Amino acid sequence: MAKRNMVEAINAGLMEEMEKDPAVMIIGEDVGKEGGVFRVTDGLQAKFGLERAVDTPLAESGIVGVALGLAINGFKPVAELQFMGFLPPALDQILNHISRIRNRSRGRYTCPMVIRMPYGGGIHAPEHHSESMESILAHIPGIKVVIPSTPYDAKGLIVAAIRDPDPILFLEPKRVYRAIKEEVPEDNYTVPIGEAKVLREGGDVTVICWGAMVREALRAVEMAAEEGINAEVIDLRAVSPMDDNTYLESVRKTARVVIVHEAPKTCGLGAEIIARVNEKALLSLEAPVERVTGYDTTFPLTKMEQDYLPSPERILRGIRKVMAF
Amino acid sequence: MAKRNMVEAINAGLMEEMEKDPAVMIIGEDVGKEGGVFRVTDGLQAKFGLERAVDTPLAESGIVGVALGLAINGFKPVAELQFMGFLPPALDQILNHISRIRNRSRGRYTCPMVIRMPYGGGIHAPEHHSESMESILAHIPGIKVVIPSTPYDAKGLIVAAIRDPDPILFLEPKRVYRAIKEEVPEDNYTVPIGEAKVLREGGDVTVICWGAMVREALRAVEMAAEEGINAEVIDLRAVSPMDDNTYLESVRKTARVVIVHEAPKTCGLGAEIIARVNEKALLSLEAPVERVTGYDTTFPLTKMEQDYLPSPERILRGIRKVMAF
Amino acid sequence: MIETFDPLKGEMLMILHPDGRCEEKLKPDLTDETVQTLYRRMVFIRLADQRALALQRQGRLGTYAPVHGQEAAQVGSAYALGEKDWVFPSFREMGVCTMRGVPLKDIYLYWMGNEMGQKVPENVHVFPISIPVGSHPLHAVGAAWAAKLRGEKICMVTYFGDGGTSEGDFHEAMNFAGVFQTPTLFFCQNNQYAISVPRKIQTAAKTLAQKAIAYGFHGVQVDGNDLFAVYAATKEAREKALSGGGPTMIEAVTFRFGPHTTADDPTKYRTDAEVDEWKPRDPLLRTQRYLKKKGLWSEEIEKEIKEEAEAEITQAVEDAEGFPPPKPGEFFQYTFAELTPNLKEQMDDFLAFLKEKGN
Amino acid sequence: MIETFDPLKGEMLMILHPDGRCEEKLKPDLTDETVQTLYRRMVFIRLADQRALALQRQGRLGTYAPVHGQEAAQVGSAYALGEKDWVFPSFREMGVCTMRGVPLKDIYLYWMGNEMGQKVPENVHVFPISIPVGSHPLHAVGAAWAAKLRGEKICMVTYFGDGGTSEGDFHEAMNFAGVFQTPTLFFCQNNQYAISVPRKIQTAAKTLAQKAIAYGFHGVQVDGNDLFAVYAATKEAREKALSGGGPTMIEAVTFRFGPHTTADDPTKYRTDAEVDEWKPRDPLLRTQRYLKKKGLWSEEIEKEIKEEAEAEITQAVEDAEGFPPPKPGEFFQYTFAELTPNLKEQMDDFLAFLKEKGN
Ligand SMILES: Cc1ncc(C[n+]2csc(CCOP(=O)(O)OP(=O)(O)O)c2C)c(N)n1
Ligand SMILES: Cc1ncc(C[n+]2csc(CCOP(=O)(O)OP(=O)(O)O)c2C)c(N)n1
Ligand SMILES: [Mg+2]
Ligand SMILES: [Mg+2]
Repeated sequence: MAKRNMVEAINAGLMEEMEKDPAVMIIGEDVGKEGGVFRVTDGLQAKFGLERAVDTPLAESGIVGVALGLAINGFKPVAELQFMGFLPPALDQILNHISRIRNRSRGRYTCPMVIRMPYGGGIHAPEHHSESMESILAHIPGIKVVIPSTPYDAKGLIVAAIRDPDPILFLEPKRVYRAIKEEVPEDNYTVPIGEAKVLREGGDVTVICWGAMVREALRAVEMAAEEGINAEVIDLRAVSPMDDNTYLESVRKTARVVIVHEAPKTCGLGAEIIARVNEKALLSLEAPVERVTGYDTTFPLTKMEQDYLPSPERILRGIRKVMAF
Repeated sequence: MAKRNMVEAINAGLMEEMEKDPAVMIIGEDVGKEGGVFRVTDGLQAKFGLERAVDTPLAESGIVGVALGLAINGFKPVAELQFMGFLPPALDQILNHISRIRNRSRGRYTCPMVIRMPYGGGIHAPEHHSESMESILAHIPGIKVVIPSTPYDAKGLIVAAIRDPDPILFLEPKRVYRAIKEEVPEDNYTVPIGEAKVLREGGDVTVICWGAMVREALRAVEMAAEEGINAEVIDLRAVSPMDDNTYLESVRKTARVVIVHEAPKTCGLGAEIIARVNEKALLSLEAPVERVTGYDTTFPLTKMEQDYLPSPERILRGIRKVMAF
Repeated sequence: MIETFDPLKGEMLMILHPDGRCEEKLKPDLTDETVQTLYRRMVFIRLADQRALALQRQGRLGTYAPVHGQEAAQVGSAYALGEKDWVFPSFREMGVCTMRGVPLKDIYLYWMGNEMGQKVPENVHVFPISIPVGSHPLHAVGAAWAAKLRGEKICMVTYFGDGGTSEGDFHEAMNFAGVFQTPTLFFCQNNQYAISVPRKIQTAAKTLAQKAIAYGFHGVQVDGNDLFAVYAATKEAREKALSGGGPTMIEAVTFRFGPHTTADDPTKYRTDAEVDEWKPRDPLLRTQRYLKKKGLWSEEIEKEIKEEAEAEITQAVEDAEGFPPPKPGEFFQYTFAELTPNLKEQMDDFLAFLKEKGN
Repeated sequence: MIETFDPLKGEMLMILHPDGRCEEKLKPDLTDETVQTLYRRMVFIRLADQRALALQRQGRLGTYAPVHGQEAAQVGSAYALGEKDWVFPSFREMGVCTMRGVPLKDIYLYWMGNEMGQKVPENVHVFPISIPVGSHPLHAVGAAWAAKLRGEKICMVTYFGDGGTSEGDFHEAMNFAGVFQTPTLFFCQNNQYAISVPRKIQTAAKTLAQKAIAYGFHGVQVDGNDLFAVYAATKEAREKALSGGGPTMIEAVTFRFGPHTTADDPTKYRTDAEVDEWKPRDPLLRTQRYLKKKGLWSEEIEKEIKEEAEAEITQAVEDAEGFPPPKPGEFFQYTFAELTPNLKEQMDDFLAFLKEKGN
């Protein structure tokens, strides 16, 4: 079994599904010859031809709107948006159409498609290249929102996403793209969409995270361990639908929760998790749930990027806070 | 003092500000000759001419993007989007530009402008005419989001919004447009942005609401009163920035909270309020906060609209639930 | 033919003149019998439209966007299509939709506020109505691309209005269609208004047809109240698409006689005189005159056509009104292929609430 | 002049030929002295560009989008503007921005990751860089509209690339400009690529200039490596705008010699041969040849120009690197005119965290 990074893992997943199913098709800006600016679609055009890995005009709404048309007529498009910062031009198609075709036609038409995009900060990028907007997507009925944090999950989840009968937004933590390598099976496998994963068991506090924040949380938790705090770490892996049971079970055990996300705090996904904890496990709580998140400002440029992003230190501080309450 | 409905009240506020300040300008689809499909801008073109109440091409991104250009160059545009369902095409301009101009230019350019739109359900409208997306907007740094629930507030808030130095999204509960009349002063006055209002005092439970849900909540609370439950009702009036103190104070008193909104439950604004209650008043709570909201589905057409919307009965049920906990 | 009428020169295809006279050289291959049938459909659509307005006034149907005045544009274009072609309508295409096999009952049902009205029969290739203006042409381009990739000889037609051409998505759709040479037909019904906004505020371009130049393919202006011109242009554009010639844009110049929707009051923004000016160009009148010249129209025939139509319409109303109301919680069922745990929980809570209420 | 070069006929304005020969009849009113000055600016821009690349490789500057090859398009157009005109750049306009008075120091500072680099001096009318492609022309239209409403005789120029023409917002901007006849100049640098995507995949239109036809105004293709043609077309378009003639689109046909950005590897998608083909059309070479013919260029002069430029550039680098780092929490300060209570709380918490960390 080869060690692969997340870019290679997603690439392998795409490759395998394209081999198995001639309906699977890649479209987006620079996804063809270039293989994507992060090389996630590298080699697909060379292998499957110009008609199955297609460079499009520079127009995000066009890309996903045309993908809808492909999806209702027998194809399984995997559309790439170059950065999540360029998702907003496509939001109308996603929110007003892609998510609603099944409902609007009472099941006569369906829209099985995947919209992939790198998201999140930490790579010293220009404006609009560091955004996290998963909570906006999680608020939209009719789409699923998947976020892998490891190469293994990334491959299994992209394969599952392609096979899913409904539209999936697939958010790739670009900071993780080449940062970790792990064993990724050559076989074709899936990771179920909507199942969180307990990455580390612990009885003192539950740390809920996803995407690039998983590594930061794990680091923080290691530091906490040195202070004698035994944290449980849960990687959501999908933020819509959310696997409530996994984290609620943990919360009932630990009674203390820290949620970590890069997105701005207000109306971020952390709020929804707190709301669900409140609804289903309030009496278990022994401290207010702590949110360690991005701030309610524009994501800053390089000089202040590290100030904005939740760091292991900031997460540790959150852990200490809920422990001390 | 004349009794006015909300349409008339906003119209009066626009009229007064246009009189006082030649930089104030109305743009949008059908806002000119027609006076808006809900007649909110009625008479403005007749009074101020073709250059100050301007019908535009049918393009939401264009409308708000051009408004940005007007705003940075000395005008104070009040742009209308015809329904909140047609906000998404404009989201890129709002999220990636309008909200960021001050930050991006470090204050060299600013973007004082208002984007008005009717929102919410209850008028038996076709698809895309009933949506509530305030939590998406509240998640965006750099814009303020104001929602009046009465004619009086509507006038005072639109005037305050026009004078505000920052971009404001002004959401008008269309179901309330002509449903209530109340005394609205002829004078020019403002209602401060970011101040909630306690509409009814009570010691048993806090009901937090905004927009069209205020009336539904007040009805529910009356029914609750018959059961001996004395509810406090808080109208947020702005969902960004939120007036935390007002509701937190109430929560500390009542220990029980029901939040009502039309938007889908998941990642709705209710979640954020719960998160803040959790952070700042957890120990005061004697029951999980209850959310009475729209469901996580597409807003249905007329036949099922009433099933979707929080009704006084559903809110009462929520109140009973938190009381019984 | 399309390429010979240059919109930049202000040329517009017209075959059947308002007085019923026909440019024989340009006349398409429609038998008089077919013209009779198409005329019947136009009358049917006009009456079904009127019925919808009446039902709306009686509170039996919600907001409705009438076709009145655009019957030739809709019937002529829809008739030119092949059985397997798909249609991507906006909200004003009752004419197109019924022509393509959507039961009138379903259309009424939809405007009565029941989503089931958009579950078209399996053999009908009409995509659900798109309310967001200008956004659905992209879907037609994608679906057409899919057909092309599979080598199917079909074409996808998208209908939109003059207002629709201003949206960014219209641009992106036209551009993608040009780049991927998809068999897409962009059928614009320029009915002179987008609600209250007149055509000239929509764009400074003299014609909408010339917008196709921006995307490297042909656009043509046709008299949209001329059944023959609409049919001929659509047919040619379709054949071009099927033979790999890529997309075409047709601007059908027409007029909306009625209100924008039942919620609209057109006297706010246009004069009676303006409406009167268009009356002689009424698409039904024109076809009637043509048929009359051929001895195929008379007051009696008209009466019979109308009676037949009214009967069909009445049946559709009955069927729509007799359609069972949605089952409690139906609106949860179509969000995903399967209910998520969260939705299941919400639905159960909703059903419990109904039960408590005693429903 | 603009109206005489019809993009539909494949006509492109060229005045200064690659070999330095000049179409005297079309030559704009630039003195040789001015041409010398503009040549100096082009050299300066090329060297400042190279410096940015070098700094990036040394880790002293972040991702950067080089101008290399587009100097004439940027210098010629920027020079044609009036002092009070505004510019709305995309991310590749270091040349335009420095021409319009943005200190090179600020540009470096920005790409070094400090937002302060976009706080341009009060007397400079350059809008902050727009990274989202195709979205900023709308801002130029709005600002131009404002100027028009106030009766100011100025014009607003927006710069974007070939890729930018595919976005919906480009369409909406062009359309609004046409409808409101705003004094806006749409300056498209068609450098043949949008990252890896070649111009022909961007649109099926033969020229980008012809896109203006869709909006009822003129578009013209100019040789973008020809300083004179760019200047002449921009000047004419500007004058037209100032005299109430509305918007114009200029397509400057040019070539990006370097990578898309410092993060890009162009060998992935284009051959050396293709790059070599464009080399003889280098905008600097061409102007140099012109000047040489006039006896105003020599190796010595070139050396002197370069030395002077390098000194200025070195100073800019020093100033940028010497610029004080942002104050802790600076990024909270510009979200609103005043901190909201929520932001104040977040900032205080952030500062407390720094303190705990011991910073
Ligand atoms: C994106 C969007 N914006 C606004 C509306 C509201 N609206 C409904 S129809 C209409 C005018 C449409 O005009 P046109 O495209 O000419 O079609 P017509 O109604 O004339 O058939 C408007 C503004 C909408 N449905 N979608
Ligand atoms: C809306 C949007 N989508 C995608 C990107 C990523 N991106 C940055 S530059 C670029 C290509 C731009 O090409 P073009 O408009 O021709 O300008 P050039 O880079 O050639 O100057 C892309 C796709 C972006 N910045 N904005
Ligand atoms: Mg119209
Ligand atoms: Mg380019």
